[in-house]
Amino acid sequence: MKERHGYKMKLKNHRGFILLLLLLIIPLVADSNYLYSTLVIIGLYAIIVQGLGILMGYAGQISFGHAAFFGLGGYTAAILTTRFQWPTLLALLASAILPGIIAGLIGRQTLKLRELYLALATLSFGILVHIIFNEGRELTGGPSGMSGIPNLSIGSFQFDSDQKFYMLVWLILLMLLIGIYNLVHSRTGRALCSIRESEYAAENAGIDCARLKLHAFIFSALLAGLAGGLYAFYVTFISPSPFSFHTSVQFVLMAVIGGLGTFWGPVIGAVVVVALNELLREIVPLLIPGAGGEYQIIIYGVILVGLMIFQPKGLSGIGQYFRIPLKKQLKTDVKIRG
Amino acid sequence: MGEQLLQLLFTGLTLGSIYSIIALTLVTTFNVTGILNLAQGEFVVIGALLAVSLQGTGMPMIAVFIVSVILVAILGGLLERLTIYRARGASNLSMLIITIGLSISLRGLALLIWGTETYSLPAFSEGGSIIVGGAALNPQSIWIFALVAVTLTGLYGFFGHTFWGKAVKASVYNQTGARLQGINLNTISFLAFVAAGGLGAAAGVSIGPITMVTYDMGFMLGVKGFVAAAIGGLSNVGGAVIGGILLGILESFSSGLISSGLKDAISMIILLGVLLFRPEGIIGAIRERKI
Amino acid sequence: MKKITMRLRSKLWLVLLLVLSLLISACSPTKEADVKSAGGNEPYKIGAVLDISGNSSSLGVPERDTLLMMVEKLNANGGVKGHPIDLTIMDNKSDETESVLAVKTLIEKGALAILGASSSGTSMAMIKTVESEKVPMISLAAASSIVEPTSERQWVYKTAQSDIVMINKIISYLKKNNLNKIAFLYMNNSYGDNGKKAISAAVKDSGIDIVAEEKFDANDKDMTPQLTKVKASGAQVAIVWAIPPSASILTKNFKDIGLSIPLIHSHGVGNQKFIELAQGAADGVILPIGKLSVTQQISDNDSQKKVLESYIADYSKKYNAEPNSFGGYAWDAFNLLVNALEKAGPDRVTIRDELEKTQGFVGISGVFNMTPQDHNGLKEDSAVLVQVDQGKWKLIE
Amino acid sequence: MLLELSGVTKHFGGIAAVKDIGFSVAEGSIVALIGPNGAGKTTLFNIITGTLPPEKGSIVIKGRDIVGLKPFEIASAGITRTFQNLQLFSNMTVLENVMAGAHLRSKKGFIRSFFTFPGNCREERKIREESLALLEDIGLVETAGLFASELPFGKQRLLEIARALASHPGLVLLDEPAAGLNPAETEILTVYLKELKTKGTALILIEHDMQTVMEAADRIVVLNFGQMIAEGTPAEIQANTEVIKAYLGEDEKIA
Repeated sequence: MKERHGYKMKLKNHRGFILLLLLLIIPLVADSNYLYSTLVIIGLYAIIVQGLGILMGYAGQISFGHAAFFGLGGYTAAILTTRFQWPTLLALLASAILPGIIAGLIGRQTLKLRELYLALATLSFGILVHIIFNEGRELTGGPSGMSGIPNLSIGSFQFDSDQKFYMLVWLILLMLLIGIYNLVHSRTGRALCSIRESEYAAENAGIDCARLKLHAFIFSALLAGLAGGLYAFYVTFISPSPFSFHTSVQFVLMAVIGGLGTFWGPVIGAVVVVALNELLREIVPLLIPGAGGEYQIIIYGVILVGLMIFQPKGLSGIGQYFRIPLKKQLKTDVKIRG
Repeated sequence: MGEQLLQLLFTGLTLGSIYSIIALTLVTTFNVTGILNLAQGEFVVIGALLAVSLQGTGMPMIAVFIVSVILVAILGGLLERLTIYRARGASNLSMLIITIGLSISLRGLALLIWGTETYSLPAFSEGGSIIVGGAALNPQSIWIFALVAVTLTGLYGFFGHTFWGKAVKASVYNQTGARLQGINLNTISFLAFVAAGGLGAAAGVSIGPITMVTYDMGFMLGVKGFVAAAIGGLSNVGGAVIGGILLGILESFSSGLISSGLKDAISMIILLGVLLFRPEGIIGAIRERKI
Repeated sequence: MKKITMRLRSKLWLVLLLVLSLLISACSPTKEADVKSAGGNEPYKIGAVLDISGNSSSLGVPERDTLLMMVEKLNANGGVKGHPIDLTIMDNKSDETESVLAVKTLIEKGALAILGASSSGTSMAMIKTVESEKVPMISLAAASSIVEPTSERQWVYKTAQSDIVMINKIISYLKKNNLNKIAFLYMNNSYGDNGKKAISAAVKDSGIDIVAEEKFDANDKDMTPQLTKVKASGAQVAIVWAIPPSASILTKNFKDIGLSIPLIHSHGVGNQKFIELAQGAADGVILPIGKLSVTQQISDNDSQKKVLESYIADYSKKYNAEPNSFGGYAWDAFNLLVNALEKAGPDRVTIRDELEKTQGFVGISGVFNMTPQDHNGLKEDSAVLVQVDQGKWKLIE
Repeated sequence: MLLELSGVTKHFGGIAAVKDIGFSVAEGSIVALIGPNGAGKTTLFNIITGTLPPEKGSIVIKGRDIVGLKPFEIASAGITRTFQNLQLFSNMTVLENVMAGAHLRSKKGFIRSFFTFPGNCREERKIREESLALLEDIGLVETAGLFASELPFGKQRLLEIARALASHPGLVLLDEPAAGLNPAETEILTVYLKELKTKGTALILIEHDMQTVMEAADRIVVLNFGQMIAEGTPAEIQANTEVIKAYLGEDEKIA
C-alpha cells in the first residue's frame, strides 16, 4: 500500500531543513561575491515564490500580478529612505506592510473571480501598478528610476557586503520556511487545500473561503513586498523595468516548475530558474561562440514545455519515480492500520 | 476640435483593427479547445517575419501572404501535436503555462532567425493615407477590417451552418456527447491550432505595414488581444471584434484627450471594471438583457 | 497537499541541490592570482556587460561586434605592451538584476575593468557593485546620472554624449531660426525621460516655450493622437526623443496627418534603420548626432576624421555593414581603457586614475577630456546637426 | 425543534424549483426527503446550507434564523452536508479530508498557524485522533493514508459522510448517501446512521432506495415538482394515495 502522510512531525521530516542549513554553510567557505549575489537573488525569488506557492499551490488562486507587489515593496523602501529619510529597518517593514494593505483592499473583490478571469484581473492590476511607477515621476523618479538608496542597517551594523546580505536573506527565508512548514501542516493549510479542491465542500465544512483566500493573497503580497524592499536595499537602485508583467510570469513559472502544492517546490523553482539562467549564460557561449540570450530563451522555453507535459507536478514531483518501500514506511503503515 | 476628434476616431479604428484580429484568433481557439493560447502573439510575429523574408525573395505580395499563412498554419498544427496533444487532460493552468512556454521558445526562435532588427512590410495598397473631413485614415486598417470581416463571416458560417461547425460547438459543451457522435476531439484541437496559426499569420502580414515587426512584439500584442477578448466576453467572436475596436478607440481618445502616459491605465481600469461587474463581457451583458 | 514522502523527497533534494551547488561553484571562478606578479605575457582580463538580447538589444549587438573586432585586432598587434587582452562579454538580457549578477561574475573572474552596460537602467544597477568593489567601469549609455555626481561615482565613466550636449545643439539651432514654441514628444522610458529632463532644464530662461509635451510607449503602434494634440497646440517645431521603431512610426504618422512644421529627432535615431522603417517619411528630419554617420562630409581638418574612417573601414570589412554610433561608444570605451592600461598596468586603482586624467583622446563620439568633475569628457563640438535628405544624412552646419 | 422551515420558495427562470416548503426536524431524528427526480430535493439542500438564497420563507435552527447567512456560517451553526455528485478533496488524503471537515473543531487562525505553540500541537493531535476514530467507525481507517481519489466509489461516499460528521454538527444533510454503495456498504451505512441518531445527531436524507428510507427514517417529507405533497411517518406515507400516484405516474421504483 502506498503511504503518503508524514505522520509524526519529528526530526526525520525536518531532514530537508538540516540539509538546507548544511548547504548554506558551503558558500560561506567558498567566499565568492558572485555566488553570494546569485544566492541573494535566488533567496529573494524564493521568498516571493513561497508566498505565491501558498496562494497558487495551496489555495488554488492564480496571480499574474505579483511583480507589482514586488515593485511596491521596492519603491516603498526606496522612497521612504531617500525622500523621507526613514531608518532603513523601518522602511523595510513598511515595504512588506504596504503591499499587504493594498492586497487586502483589492483582494476582496478580485478573488471572487476564477481561473482565467482572476489571471486577467491580476494581470491588469500588475500593468496598472507598473504604469504608476512610470508616471509617478515626483515620487518614483519615472522610467529613469531612483538611485542613492542607502544600505540596510540595524543600529550601526550595515549590510554592506554580499556575504552579509546573503546571510540576512537566507535567514529570513529559513524562518519563513519553518513558518510555512507549520502552516501547511496545520488546520489552515488543510483549509487552503480544501479551497483548491472544492470551494463548495470547503464552505460547507465551515471554512470561510473568501476570508482565507484573502489572507493567502495578503500573505503572498507581504512576502513579495518584503523581497522588493530587500531588493531595493541590495541593488540600491530601482527602476520600473524589473517589475513588469514579464516578471510576474517568471514568478508563476518558478512556482510551477518547482511544483505547485508542494512544500519545497518554490525554493526548487527559484533555484532551478536562476541557476539554469546562470548556467546557460556560461555554457551556451562556450558551445556557440558569440551567442547571446537567444539560445537561452529557446532552451528555457523548451524545458518549461517539456516539464509541463512530462512532469506536470513540477520538479519536486520527480521524487515519486524514486519511491521504494522502505522498512520505516511499512512500520508507519502498520501503525495506521492498528 | 471636430477634426481632432475625427482623427482620434480614425486612429482608434486603426488600432482597433489590430487588436480585433488578434482577439478574434484568440477567442476562436479558446472556444474550440478551452485553451487560452498565449503564444498567439508569436504566431502573428512569425507570420509577419516570414512575410518579410519571403518578400525579400521578390515574390508578389499575394503569394507572400498565402505562403506565410500556410507555413504558420503548419507550425501551429505541429506545435499542437508536439505539446498540447501530449498534455491533453492537463489542468487549465498547465495548458496556460505550456502556451507561455511555447511563446518563450518561439520568441527565442524568432530572435535566432531574424535577430533584433525591426522590419517593415509594404502596405497592401499603394498611396498614402485617405483624408476624410481633414483627418487621415490609414488605408491598411481598411484591409485589416476586411480580413476581420472575412474571418468573422467564415466563422459564423462554419459554426452556424455546417454540420462540422455545429458538432465542434457542441463538443465544447459536452465532450462525452461529442465522442459518442464520433467527433474526435483531438482532431478538433489540432485543427483549431492550425487555424490559429493561419489566422495569426494573416493578422501578422496585415498589421505589419502599420506596426513594423520586431521579434519581441508578440507578447504585448497577445496581451492586448487578451484584454480585448476579455472586454468582449472571452468566448464570443463578435464580442472579441467589438472589444478590440473599443480598446483601440479608448486608447486613442484617452491619449489624445487625457494623457498619453495614462492610456494603458485607462484601458486596464475598464478591463477591471468589466471583469468585476460584467464578467460575461459587454456583449454578453447586452444579449442577456434582450432575452 | 501531495505529501509524497518527505523522507524520500529530501533524498532527491539532496542530490539536486548538491548537483546544483557544484555546478554553481564550478561556474563561479576562484579568485585569480595576483596578475601583477605573473609573467610578461600574462593576459589582461577585462569584462563587458552588454544588453545583447531583450529590449535594448539593438544597442548591445553592434557594441558586442565592435568589441570583438577591437580585441582581435589589438591582440594581433601584440596587445597592450605585450599583454594580450582577455575580454569576457556577458549578456544581461536588458535586465537590471541580470546586470548585477553579470558584473559580479566578471569581477570574480578578475576583470581589471568593466565595459557597459548598454542602457541607462542596466548601467545604473551595476554602479553600487563597482563602487564597493572598486573596479573601473565605462558605461556605454547616455544618461548623465550614470556619472553624476562624480563624488559618488568615483569609478564610473561613460563614453556616450550626455543628452544635454545634444539638446544644446538643438537649442542653438532653434535660436538661430527664431523658433520659440516647441512641442516635445518622448518615449516613455529612461531614454525619453532623460531627454525630457535635459530639455526642461535647457529651455529655462531661454525664451523658448514648450507648448505641448506628449509621450508614448516603446510598444505603441500609432502616435497620431499625440501628434493631433501637437497640431492643435500651435507649436513651431516638434522635437522627438525616441528610438526606432516607435520613432519611425511617429515620423510616418507625422507626415500622414499633414503636419508641416520642422521635425527634430534625437541622436537615438542615428542609424539607417530609422530612415528605412520610416519609408520615405524621414526626409527633412533634423537631428544632432555624433560625426560617425557623416564622416565623409566633415572637414578633413577635423581631428576625428581619421579615426572615424579607420573604424568604418575595419567594421565594414569584418561585418559587411556600416557601424553605428552605439558601436562607436564601445570603440571609445575600449580604447580609453586600453589607453589607461598602457599607462597604468594591471592595477584597478591606477587604471581609474589614468582614466580620469584622459586628455585630448580622439574617439568616435568626440574628443574626450576627463576631469575629476566630468567623467564623460565630451563637449558640444562632439556632435553635429544633420538632416535626412533623400534617405541620406546631410551635414547642415 | 432543531430545524424549522416555513414557506421556503425559490424560482428558476419563472419555474418554481421549490415552493412554500415547511417542515421541522427534531433533535436526533432522521427525516427522509423523497420525490421523483427534479422534485427540488437537492435545491432545498442548497437553500438550507446557504448555497442558494431563498426568495421567501424562514429557516430557523435552534431559534436562529439562518436565511441570508453564508454557507460557512451555516456550517458553524451546526449544519453540514454531503453532495450527490461527490465533492471530495481528491488530492488530499482520506485522513486530511476528515481533518479538514473538522475545521470548526479548532480555532487556530492564519497567523497562529505559523508557529508551533504547545496549544497548537495539542489541538492538532486531538483533531487527528478524533478523525481517525471517525474513520474507524465508518470502516475507512485502513485507507487513511491514501488520496481520496484513489478510493473506490462507495468508499468515497462514506468518506464524504465522515467528513460531514467531523465537525460534530447537530444536523447533517445527506444527498443520496447509499447511491453506488454495494450491499455490504449499505449495511454499514444504515447501522452507522442509526447509531448516530442515538448520539443525538439529526439527519435529513435524500434517498431513492425506499427500503433504506422506510427502515431508517422517523418522518418522511415528499416533494413533487417543488411542492410538498405529504409529510408523516413511514407508515403514513406508505398509505398516502397522492404519494403513490406521484410515484406511479413517474414510473419510479417504490419498495
